[in-house]
Amino acid sequence: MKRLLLAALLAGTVFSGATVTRAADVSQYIPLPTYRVGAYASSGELWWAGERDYFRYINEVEGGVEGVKLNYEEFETEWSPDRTVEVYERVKAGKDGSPLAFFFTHGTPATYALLEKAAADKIPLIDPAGGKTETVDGTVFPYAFPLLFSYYSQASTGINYIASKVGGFDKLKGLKIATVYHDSAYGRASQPAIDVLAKKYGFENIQIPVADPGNEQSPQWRQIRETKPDWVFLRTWGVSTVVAIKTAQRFGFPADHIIGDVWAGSESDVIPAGKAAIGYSALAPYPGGTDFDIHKRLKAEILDKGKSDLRDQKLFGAVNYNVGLVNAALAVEALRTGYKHFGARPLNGEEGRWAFEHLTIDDARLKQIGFEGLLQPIKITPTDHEGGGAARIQSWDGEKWVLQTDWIKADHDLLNPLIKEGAAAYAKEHGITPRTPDTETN
Amino acid sequence: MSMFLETLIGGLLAGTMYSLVAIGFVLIYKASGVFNYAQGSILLFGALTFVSLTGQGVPAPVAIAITIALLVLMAIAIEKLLLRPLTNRSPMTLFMATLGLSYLIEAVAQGIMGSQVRALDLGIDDLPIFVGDIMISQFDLIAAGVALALGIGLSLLFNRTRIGIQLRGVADDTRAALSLGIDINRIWQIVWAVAGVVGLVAGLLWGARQGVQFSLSLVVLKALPVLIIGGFTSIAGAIVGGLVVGAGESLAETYLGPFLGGGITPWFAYALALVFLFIRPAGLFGERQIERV
Amino acid sequence: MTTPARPALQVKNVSLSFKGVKAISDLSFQVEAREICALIGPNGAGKSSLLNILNGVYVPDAGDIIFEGEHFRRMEPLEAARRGIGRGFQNNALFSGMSVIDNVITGLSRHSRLTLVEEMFRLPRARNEERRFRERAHEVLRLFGLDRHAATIVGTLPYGVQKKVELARAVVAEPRLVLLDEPLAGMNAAEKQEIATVIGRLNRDLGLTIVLIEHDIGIVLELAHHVVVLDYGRKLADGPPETIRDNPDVIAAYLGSERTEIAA
Amino acid sequence: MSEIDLRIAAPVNGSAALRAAGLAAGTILILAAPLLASEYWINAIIVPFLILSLAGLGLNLLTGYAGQLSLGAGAFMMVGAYATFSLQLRVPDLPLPLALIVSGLIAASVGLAFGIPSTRIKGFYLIVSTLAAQFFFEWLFLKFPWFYDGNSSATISLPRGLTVFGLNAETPHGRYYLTLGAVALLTLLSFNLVRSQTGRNWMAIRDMDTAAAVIGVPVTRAKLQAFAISSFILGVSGALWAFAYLGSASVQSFGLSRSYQILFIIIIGGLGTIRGAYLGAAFVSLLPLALDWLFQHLFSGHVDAGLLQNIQKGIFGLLIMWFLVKEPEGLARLLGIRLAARRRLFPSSQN
Repeated sequence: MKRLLLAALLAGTVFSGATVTRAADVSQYIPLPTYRVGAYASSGELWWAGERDYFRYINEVEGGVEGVKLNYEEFETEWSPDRTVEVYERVKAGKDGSPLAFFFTHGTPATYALLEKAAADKIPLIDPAGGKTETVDGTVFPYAFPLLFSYYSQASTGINYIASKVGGFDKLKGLKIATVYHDSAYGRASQPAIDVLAKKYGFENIQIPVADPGNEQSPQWRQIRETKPDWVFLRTWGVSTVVAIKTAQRFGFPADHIIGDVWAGSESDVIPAGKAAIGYSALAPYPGGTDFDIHKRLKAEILDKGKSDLRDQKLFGAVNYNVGLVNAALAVEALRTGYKHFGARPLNGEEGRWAFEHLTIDDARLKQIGFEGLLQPIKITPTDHEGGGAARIQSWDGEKWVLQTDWIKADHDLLNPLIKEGAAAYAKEHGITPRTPDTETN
Repeated sequence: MSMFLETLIGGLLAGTMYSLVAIGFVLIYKASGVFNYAQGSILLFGALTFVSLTGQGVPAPVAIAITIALLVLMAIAIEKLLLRPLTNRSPMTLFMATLGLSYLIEAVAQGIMGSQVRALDLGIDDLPIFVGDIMISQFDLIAAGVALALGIGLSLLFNRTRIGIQLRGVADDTRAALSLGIDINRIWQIVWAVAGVVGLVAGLLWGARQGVQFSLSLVVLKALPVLIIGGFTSIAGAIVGGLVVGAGESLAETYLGPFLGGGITPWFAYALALVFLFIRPAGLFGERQIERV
Repeated sequence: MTTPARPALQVKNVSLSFKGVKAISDLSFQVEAREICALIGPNGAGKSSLLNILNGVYVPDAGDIIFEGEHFRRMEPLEAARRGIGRGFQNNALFSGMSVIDNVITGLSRHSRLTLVEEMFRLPRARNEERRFRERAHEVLRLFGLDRHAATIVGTLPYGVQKKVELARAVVAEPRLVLLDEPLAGMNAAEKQEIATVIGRLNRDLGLTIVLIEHDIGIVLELAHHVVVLDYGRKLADGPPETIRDNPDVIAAYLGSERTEIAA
Repeated sequence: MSEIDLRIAAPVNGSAALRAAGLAAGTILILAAPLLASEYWINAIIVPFLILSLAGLGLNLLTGYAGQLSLGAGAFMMVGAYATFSLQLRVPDLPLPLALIVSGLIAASVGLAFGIPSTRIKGFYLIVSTLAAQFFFEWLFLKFPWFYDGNSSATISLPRGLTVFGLNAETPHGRYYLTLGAVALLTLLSFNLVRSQTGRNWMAIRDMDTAAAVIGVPVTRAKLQAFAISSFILGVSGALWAFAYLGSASVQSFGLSRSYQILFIIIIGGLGTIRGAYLGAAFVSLLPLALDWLFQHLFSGHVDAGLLQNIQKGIFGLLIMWFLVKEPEGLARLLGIRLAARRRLFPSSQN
């Protein structure tokens, strides 16, 4: 046994970086740092299935992006930032002749860890509906792309939805809105936004922390029963979401007045809560379900031909599966924009940045690629790396997520100054001179 | 005043859920001096096996029987392959061996039964019942009953039955017990099996509360302060420790929390344990070895 | 000898009990400077407990200890060591993870005047203190014939040799009083004789005051200048070896026949 | 933990010349490493390996030598990292090495404070004070924005990047030499310390603390020193982990799983040995990658990726148990026996 182990260790030292360039048509290398083991495997597993199925569909049905095939490869990280950093270092030089056009971080802690490294290596970090909120300002963070929906937009869209339910923004005055948040950086990320919104609309903003892992929340929900808020935001994830929903039922708080955030709105957050979750709604930049055109195409071309990465076909169309689909589509459309500009050959980091900063998907394009209703219209610019900032609302009826609204846009004029201010502080502290995009040439 | 009472009672009942987990640790530490880090993974394995079986239509009682059988087999395997070669090694080495064991059990559980989250309905709907205007969770009440029943059952096993007396002999001094011809290996197998079943009970109750998923094994963190307050070697200590930690956390989060910004439960439980240890350095019920030099 | 200096150690009306069980009751005796005083008595007579009181491991319920003129209601272990009270243990409390030489050098730790920084950077003061300690330790190891075991891990040595190491560790720091708990137990006859002569020489050449617990009456009579007999925590007899040998109570206590009234 | 562990000290004799040559060759190799190894190997494997070894070294002084059990390594690393961040942010003209030393001292004083219960509590129960530290600092550094200068991600990263006396150390070489310098210095200091009176006092306390007190070992002072020095080294390694390896860190980078990892490193590596920390850190950093690479090449594509990862985790667990059964004293002893065995087989090779 010892010889096998020593051989493994020796072998480990050899593989370091010998990239062999094959003469055949070079494909765009896309590394995927994934987690299929540990506490987050339940949501991760479906995410990677969504990504791999779509990439496979692009390669085998559409013959690649503008003819360039996608060479995607998986690396296990167990959702730990230092393993993701190790994977990033291993792949940043590219593979088989193709440089990295972008790097999916698949987790906000990893995005924080890689922020400066990727900026120095000029490789865009893609972390849709996550990332560091200040990085929406592309002038200070050229290589960070929190696409679709920032943590500030979550707060704003949530408030806009409540306003629509209570009959207008003026009705918000005097309301009590409590936020039960997981006591971590993730849980606190949208607090600055909701403070500003509270000042503007005059509702009372109550913040209630839940210590990790959050499997016992009676004190928190007893406080809610005492203060009697009108609405409750859940900024939780994993176990703390399930326990929050169940404890809410026990303390008699109606589920249909609880709104969960992006990462508290998947099937695995509600199924364990059983009947207590009926009526619970969540912000959905990634709507659940399969009645979208792309799902029909995937069913025919991938699922029914047994080519899907899904272990359990019943989970086709689950929220986390659609997360993978949408993220993959964003990457493909960005690459397409890049290939049209720089030519159909693998892009490097800088070209990738240009591609993402000129990514526009309007309604017409959404219909063509079959993502209408699943992905919001998006327009990324050098100064706005979010590009969308809208989400739909879906509620759990005990069996599946039911879409309640179309895309509700966040209040960007209110949020942008907040983001600019944060980005400027970071720039000053780290001695970065914000770029002036309109003067740039390419 | 009713707010205080409700917080106190709610905390006490929640504490019994911690005791359930702590009892599993006490059993194994008492008999084999091993602080079993893998207890969380065994708890997860039990709950996951049960839910997977019932998921495939196996009736609950049969599923329970199969799961217990698997846990007993696992206990025998652990004793044979891991404990026997490591007898009278330092507690640190044994602690680390159980870390390796937890990786293996989690890998087997997730590998075979998948990592998807599953609901577990024990038929106890978590609706509150009111005593005056004090709200008590039906679920926690039943969990407290189960914990109490388990505690009494196990102390009966320990004190009344023949195996129980042998168990306590082994716990007191393994070498002495060996010299009296007590079959240590069989005893350890029994202890690990019983701990596995206790883990299953805890796993089902916690699973019904938060869904059967990988982070079920994190519930071990809640048991640590309970063990430290109650002492590693006594089941009564595990129950009392659970009540103290449950009530302490609940009261602290409600009354102390607002001044400190909330979310203080994790470190508060250990601060509480530290205070208790200063009074009794081996926990409330743990025996403190007399320094014989 | 010149007029005897004040007694090295005085034990006055000391009592000790464990949860009600009387281990020592109202014991008084004194040890003259530069003498070997032997404590004898059946097992459980409170001999080891008395040593533990003198070393501060146990706290007596009552009584007074006077060591070199100073009164102590209770002794702290560190305080006892600093004042030069050496100790050998019954079931040898050696540091099993360390080598023989390291065990013995640890006995010198109360003489060490080094600071952490000097040790970390091995400054000259540290290097020569280390050298002095090592030389002193080797000297004592040679005295006990243990030099060839210097680098061996203590746990691997036979019981008899371990007892010698413990003795070496007890005397290495030139204590003013040494308390030895059955130093010769577990040794064969030759070793017993060899170590008994070493103890005798330590007392004669270095004037070391020794309190000795020993069951072998032959050794006691050969070595001790003064014998105290304990039984069930009470003093049965106290005097030179010859008078003790034919004291009826002592014989009764040892042989277990019915005891006459205990001398006041 | 005072049962007798049989340690056969592998007699390391062999001629001095042979060893001196080996040492020289080793140092040259270590110093020239950045030129030989690829950037990936430096940034992703060697630098984290060195920092984990340093953390293991720190914890080994406390747990391996002084016998005081601790599950708070993560907390003391965290204190070091956050202290360095505050110093670099609020005392800009203090050069990084000095900031590391001051942060180490801060971590040492925190370690001292959480070491006080050790004077009264013994054995397994002592983990309570270090666990209290672990959860307290995880809460403290998240709850009060002052510690991370209020940025929304609650993460810390050096304001002006890694600059040592003005020269930019952001490059792989810079990170490597900064880490190597700290690790080499602290290893030398620890090596001297464990060979000195303090080291012996620690081992005496570990093996039988009552006897140690009676023969004059200042038990309380030595225990608190062990906590302080161990926390100093852990604090420095925490700062290096946050800024020389990760670049930016948060409370999660130093959670309870980090404490388990460091404890695991010194047990697998070898308690109460200096080289144990290095062997343990190698086991922890290299083995998962080797397994990953091996499986990637043997099975990828044929076996479902999820199953593959779980099998890998299971094998890692099996290896841990197998190693502990084979050599409960850890890799250091396993290596020690191998060296001694080879010397017996080739006695001629000695002179």
